[in-house]
Amino acid sequence: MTNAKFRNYFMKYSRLLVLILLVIFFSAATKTFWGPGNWGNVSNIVLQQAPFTILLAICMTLVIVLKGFDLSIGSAVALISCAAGIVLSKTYNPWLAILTALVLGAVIGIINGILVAYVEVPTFIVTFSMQWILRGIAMVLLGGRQIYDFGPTFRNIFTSSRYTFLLLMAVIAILMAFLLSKTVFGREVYATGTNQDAARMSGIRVKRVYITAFLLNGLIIAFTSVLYIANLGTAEPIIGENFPMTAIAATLVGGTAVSGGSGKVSNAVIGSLIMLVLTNGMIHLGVPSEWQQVMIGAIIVLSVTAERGMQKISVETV
Amino acid sequence: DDSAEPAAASAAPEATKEAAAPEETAAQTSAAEGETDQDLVGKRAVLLVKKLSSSYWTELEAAAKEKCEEYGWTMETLCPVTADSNEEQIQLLEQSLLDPPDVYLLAPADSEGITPAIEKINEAGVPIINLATKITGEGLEYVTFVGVEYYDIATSAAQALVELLDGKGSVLILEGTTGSQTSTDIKAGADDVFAKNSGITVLDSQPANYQRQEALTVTQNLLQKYPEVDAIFASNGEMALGAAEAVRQAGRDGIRICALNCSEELVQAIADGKIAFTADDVSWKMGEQAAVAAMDYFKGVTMEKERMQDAVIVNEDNLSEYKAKYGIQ
Amino acid sequence: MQQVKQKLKNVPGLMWGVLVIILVFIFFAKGFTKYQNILNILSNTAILLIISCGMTMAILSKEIDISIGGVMSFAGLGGALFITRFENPGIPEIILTFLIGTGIGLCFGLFNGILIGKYKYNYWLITFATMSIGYGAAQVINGGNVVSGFPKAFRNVADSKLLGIPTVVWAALMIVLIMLFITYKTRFGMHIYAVGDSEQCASQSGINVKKTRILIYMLAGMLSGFGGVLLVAKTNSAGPVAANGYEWNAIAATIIGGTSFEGGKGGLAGTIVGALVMSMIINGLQLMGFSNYWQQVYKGAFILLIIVVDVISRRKKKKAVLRRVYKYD
Amino acid sequence: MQNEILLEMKNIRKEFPGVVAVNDVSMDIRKGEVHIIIGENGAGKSTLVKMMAGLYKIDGGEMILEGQEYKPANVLDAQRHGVNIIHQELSMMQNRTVAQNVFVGREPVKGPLRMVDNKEMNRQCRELLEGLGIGIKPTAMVKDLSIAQQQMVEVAKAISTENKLLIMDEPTSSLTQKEIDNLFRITRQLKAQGTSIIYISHRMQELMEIGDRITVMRDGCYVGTRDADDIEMRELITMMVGRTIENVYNRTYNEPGREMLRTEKLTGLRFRNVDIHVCQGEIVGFAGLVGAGRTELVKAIFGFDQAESGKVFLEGNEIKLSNHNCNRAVQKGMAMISEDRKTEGLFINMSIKDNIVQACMFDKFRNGIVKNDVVKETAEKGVKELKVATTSIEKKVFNLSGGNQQKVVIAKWLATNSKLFIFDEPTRGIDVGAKSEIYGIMNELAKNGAAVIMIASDLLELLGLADRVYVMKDGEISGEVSHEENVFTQEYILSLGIEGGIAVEQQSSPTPGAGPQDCGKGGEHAAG
Ligand SMILES: Nc1ncnc2c1ncn2[C@@H]1O[C@H](COP(=O)(O)OP(=O)(O)OP(=O)(O)O)[C@@H](O)[C@H]1O
Ligand SMILES: Nc1ncnc2c1ncn2[C@@H]1O[C@H](COP(=O)(O)OP(=O)(O)OP(=O)(O)O)[C@@H](O)[C@H]1O
Ligand SMILES: [Mg+2]
Ligand SMILES: [Mg+2]
Repeated sequence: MTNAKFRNYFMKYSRLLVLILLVIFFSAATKTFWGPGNWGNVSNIVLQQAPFTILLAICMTLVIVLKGFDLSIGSAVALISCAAGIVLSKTYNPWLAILTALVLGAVIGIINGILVAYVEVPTFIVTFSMQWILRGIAMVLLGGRQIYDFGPTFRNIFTSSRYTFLLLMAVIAILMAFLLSKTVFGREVYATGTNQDAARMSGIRVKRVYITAFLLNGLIIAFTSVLYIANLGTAEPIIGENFPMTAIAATLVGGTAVSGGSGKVSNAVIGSLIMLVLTNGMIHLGVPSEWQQVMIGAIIVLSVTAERGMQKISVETV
Repeated sequence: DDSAEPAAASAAPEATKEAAAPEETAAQTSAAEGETDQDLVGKRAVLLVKKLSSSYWTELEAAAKEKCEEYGWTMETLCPVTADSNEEQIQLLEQSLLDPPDVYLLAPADSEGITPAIEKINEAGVPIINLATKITGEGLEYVTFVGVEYYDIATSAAQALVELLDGKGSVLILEGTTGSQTSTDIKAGADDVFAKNSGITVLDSQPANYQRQEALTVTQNLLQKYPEVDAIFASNGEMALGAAEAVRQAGRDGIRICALNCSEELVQAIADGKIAFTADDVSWKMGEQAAVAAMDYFKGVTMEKERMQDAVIVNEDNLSEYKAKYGIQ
Repeated sequence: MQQVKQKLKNVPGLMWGVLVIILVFIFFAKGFTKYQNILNILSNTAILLIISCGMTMAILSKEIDISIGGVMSFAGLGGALFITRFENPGIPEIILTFLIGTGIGLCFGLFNGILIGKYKYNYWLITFATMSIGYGAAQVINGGNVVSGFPKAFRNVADSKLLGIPTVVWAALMIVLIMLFITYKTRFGMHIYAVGDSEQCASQSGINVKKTRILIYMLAGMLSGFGGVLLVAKTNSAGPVAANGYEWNAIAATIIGGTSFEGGKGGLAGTIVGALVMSMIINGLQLMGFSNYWQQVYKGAFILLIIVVDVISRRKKKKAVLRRVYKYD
Repeated sequence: MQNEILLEMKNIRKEFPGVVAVNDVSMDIRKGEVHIIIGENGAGKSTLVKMMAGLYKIDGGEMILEGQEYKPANVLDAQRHGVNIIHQELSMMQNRTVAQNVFVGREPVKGPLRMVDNKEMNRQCRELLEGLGIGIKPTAMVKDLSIAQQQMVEVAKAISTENKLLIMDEPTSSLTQKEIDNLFRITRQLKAQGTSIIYISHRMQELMEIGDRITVMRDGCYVGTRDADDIEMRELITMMVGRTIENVYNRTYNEPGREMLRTEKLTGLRFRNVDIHVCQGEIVGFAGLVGAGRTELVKAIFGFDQAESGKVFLEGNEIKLSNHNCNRAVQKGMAMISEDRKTEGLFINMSIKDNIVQACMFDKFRNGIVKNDVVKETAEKGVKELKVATTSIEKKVFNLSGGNQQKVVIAKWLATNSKLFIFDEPTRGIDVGAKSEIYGIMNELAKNGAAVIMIASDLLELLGLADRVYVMKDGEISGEVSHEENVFTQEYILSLGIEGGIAVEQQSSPTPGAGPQDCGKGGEHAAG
């Protein structure tokens, strides 16, 4: 393999390599990572936790490709899940609740999109403000209460099989991956994120791209909210304060650059898995809780450094 | 309880305020002597809470408000936008001092951290009824502390759990927000009880920040790590419910979960058998008693330094009472 | 001076928005214009302003330092642990405390700067990592516990008055003046803009881009460290997540102030306004007596409103510039 | 003094991943000479001079400056040695003032606090700009300047220091005659002061006018050096491209067909009451001074900027201005090769392939699903048609030479089925070979019935190619000339474009002896 080719491959799969190394490490270092029975902790990560983180990271990726941030995802989850919860508790009709969630998600997405595309407010400010507005409304709706009376059918739809979350997430991830890599819309998103003026000059309807992206974003968040309340069995306005950070971390660790125009669904998936394996693994390793955050920071720095080092070696020796 | 005179007593509040603001706590008796029952109406109280995003605090607020209204007082609530923010609490109090109320009912997020604000209130001479978290700063004055001892609640809950387990079994602990006073107290209380019972092994103790979502994932991990778990001690209701969900999903039915706090959802969960019992830290009672203490102060009743409330263990024995309280069938 | 004027001319839309909000508050928020309240606003802005200076430099250079909250927490706790060793700290000990905090900040800044500036690591990843390390380290050094209750002498640094103005405001004023001088009047300041506007141009013009970036992160780190200790002195408590949220608030203050992520655009003058807006909104809303929940809604809505007014007026202004007929002489 | 050697290059070599950009080049620069380097796009000219200026490290060989080994560590180091460069690609700080750009990195300071002395900086800058004869305010924001003005600011920046060697990498690519004359005046001044100048350009007629010696490069290799006085243009071109290019503007005029575009009283921010029409098969040129409003006009027609009033008709159908945008323009068959390829034409961090399909996706993939083989096919076709010099269509555009970047932009538009092509400075920074290819493409487009609008600052280009030329002045159309009229000359067009009607003081005809050789019809027209 030529030097350049090797480097390309390496760059492309380096994050996957990090993930694999982490999995190998934790498999060796702890007994409970794979066991006992039912794939042990791995099944927790893959079936219970990853679907949520990955969905959030996909939302974030979409916005980051467009050179923005979404700080409002946590609050949006809070508001949408509260609204859906209220509908559920009033009607016991899961489909109506899901519909409510999707409509609300779409509305939130479109409002964000209009503010970003037409009013041209930076995404950071839009979502920073929305973060307060949405959570505020969620609080107004529910105050300090929770809603947990969802009727007999709702939770069964999602929790009767332990694979449901994973499957639903996979469907959305595949759809989004397809949308981003194989459709005209996807190309428009990357073009707009790379160079907005050039995109406009090429006949791309930049404003529509923004609105569509935020709309999609809102829909995915709405869907995620439904999954969240199904999983938690409750809807409460305080959920998700750390979601933006979690999602940004997963996206970045997955290798998506914040400079816009690059980033893939697969990055989001790998990044989320890396973060989850790390946090889970450390609990299993018995790392004291205070140390866990330090370790996460250190491992990020280490893995970037290692990547650099490997790159250098690959340049010098191959 | 002596109920205050009804509406007739809307005597000029300004004047009342002047008269009712004693220079310092020591002067309370003499200051209060001149007051008639009439003067006790129309006072303005300010309640400072840590947050309003949990039923613990909304119940506390509602109870305090109800009592105040019963007395013919008005009550404003201050609450930081960022939950549990000491910094914002100080700012809120400083702002409220622009137009000082007759009495403060204060639940500080940090027992020492609130000091700068308390100093200013002391300076302004407004009486303070401290609730929930004790003000510990040096040289600070307050009328009385209405609260519960989390260490004690945790001990009684842990003790109840030990009894439930017949003195032996392995336990997981879910801690609250690292570094918060309540979390530290609860952890200490539980640890002490479990340490005394040699049959009990504490397998692990992890923080889940008082949040359900985090408790769910942390418990998922811990259940995976420990195939033999008999009970989970959760430092609040939210985490207990999260843990219950994780237990249900893992199909580990035998695990007993105990919680602190009380809410409609928790009571329902106990009724459904998802949670074994909870130690109600009676926030509503604190709210109510804070107002009562304020009234007592204005009346000139000699005040104890503390008015501690007892936690109530909610289990099958008294479940029906609680069900009635929340209107659960 | 002229440059400051020019900078102010660049933010007229922002000013309009701010003016509208101020008018709303003057009419509807009781006590908003009281001298004491204005002091409150200023003292609540002080720390945010200090750290926003660092953030502004980072954003001007087309990067972001999100490690700020973590560094503040860690530095604050470090300083707190140091000062609590003294019963009666004198001025040297207090200065040393601030030096320790600033030093911790400097170390983090240097680490960020070297990795990002020298080795060209992704600034998001690295500052995210240092943020994590900062919060984590703050938990580790004190077992996750909050340190509170500090000697009066130490607290006085932030929480007393000099010439009728809170000391924390003086501190912020001094730092802001220094930073204004650095960004607008020194070569280094010019180079921050150059690097942010076009790194290629900067390096082709012989600017040492690496050195500039390292300095930026160092300064941002130092300011965070200093701000962290000041926060401890002001709030009388030091917790492992005490400064959580400051990173986003600092970014928001910077962006509201007209500095854009594009780099090289905007400046500190705007950030001062931005930071004031942030605390003014919260203050005004509280004075208007909105419930906690609605405060959050309005906080977001007001920030959005100000920016929308700003953006629209900027667009008008841009057109006006283009319309000015060019005279070729 | 003319023969003293300032800088000697010995066996210089530079590699980039996959390409040898400069291969074993040896040459010397004498004191006080204007040394021209020419070569096709990608010949390695920029790379060579960047090594002199300390931007790239040499991979092999050595440089000797005034008898001493010269190994600049960075730009600053090179500047300390008296070597300065004006870059081919503009890299200005858009949001800073002109003065801040000129003095970036060496701002004058005053006082014990070493405060930046803005007043002094603006004063020095004003002097400098006045000396150059450009009336730009030192406090103007660079983003408000046109490309040409920005280029002059770059010149000002480079000559504001003491230089032994000043390198100008295509400084004139977007300048009009007035600035070029100015630049040459300054160049001669510098030369008289003993500064050596390396001058890179694709505008052949300039070389003869200003150059002392001419070095030709091809494919990274040194071909030869000639004295400017002894060489024929034709020979130079042959040295450059390895073959003879007979007729650069090989224009065949067609009978104008149906009217494609018409504007009535079109008014926008920087242009007023513009009435023009363009027919199928025509190439219509736009001449004018810098800032005349040509770019703004075509941007409004293309829907990139909003026009304020007036009417635009495309193929006889009125376009509603209120909801006109680029997307509609593209759908209706317009194409626009914009003047500023870096910010408006290209996705610099994307591959050639992704750039080329950007404008034709809507058309090629009507159901919204992208087929990769179609993308590849389109890109490969574009690359082949335009002879983009690249090893693969996956290569990032960022890595291409300027000329090849421009070809990618054109390829993007050729991939669409457009009927009206707007070329705004299409040959900026492009070598003769490629230029003639682009002229050929324009010709071909016109022949196949497309309408072509072309904005060019190089009047010879307009004269050589256009059927008709509109002249713009201060945002208004000040005249129209057809190739059939006998006033179809540089002088007449300039007179229309310049304040006060007939140009008198404007020295527009090339200096005798080095005038444009017959590079096609344009030359003939210019001559007579
Ligand atoms: N940074 C780079 N990385 C990789 N390849 C490069 C880089 N810079 C230039 N090249 C390649 O080196 C070769 C020479 O490029 P150079 O820019 O020196 O050409 P040039 O003669 O200046 O052309 P032009 O007239 O178009 O400006 C080209 O093939 C180009 O693609
Ligand atoms: N005096 C000026 N003030 C502000 N902006 C200007 C000025 N002159 C030109 N510009 C900007 O430069 C760009 C090109 O200007 P314009 O369309 O007027 O020139 P043009 O006739 O195309 O000339 P050229 O392309 O030769 O610069 C436009 O974006 C315009 O906004
Ligand atoms: Mg070049
Ligand atoms: Mg132009």
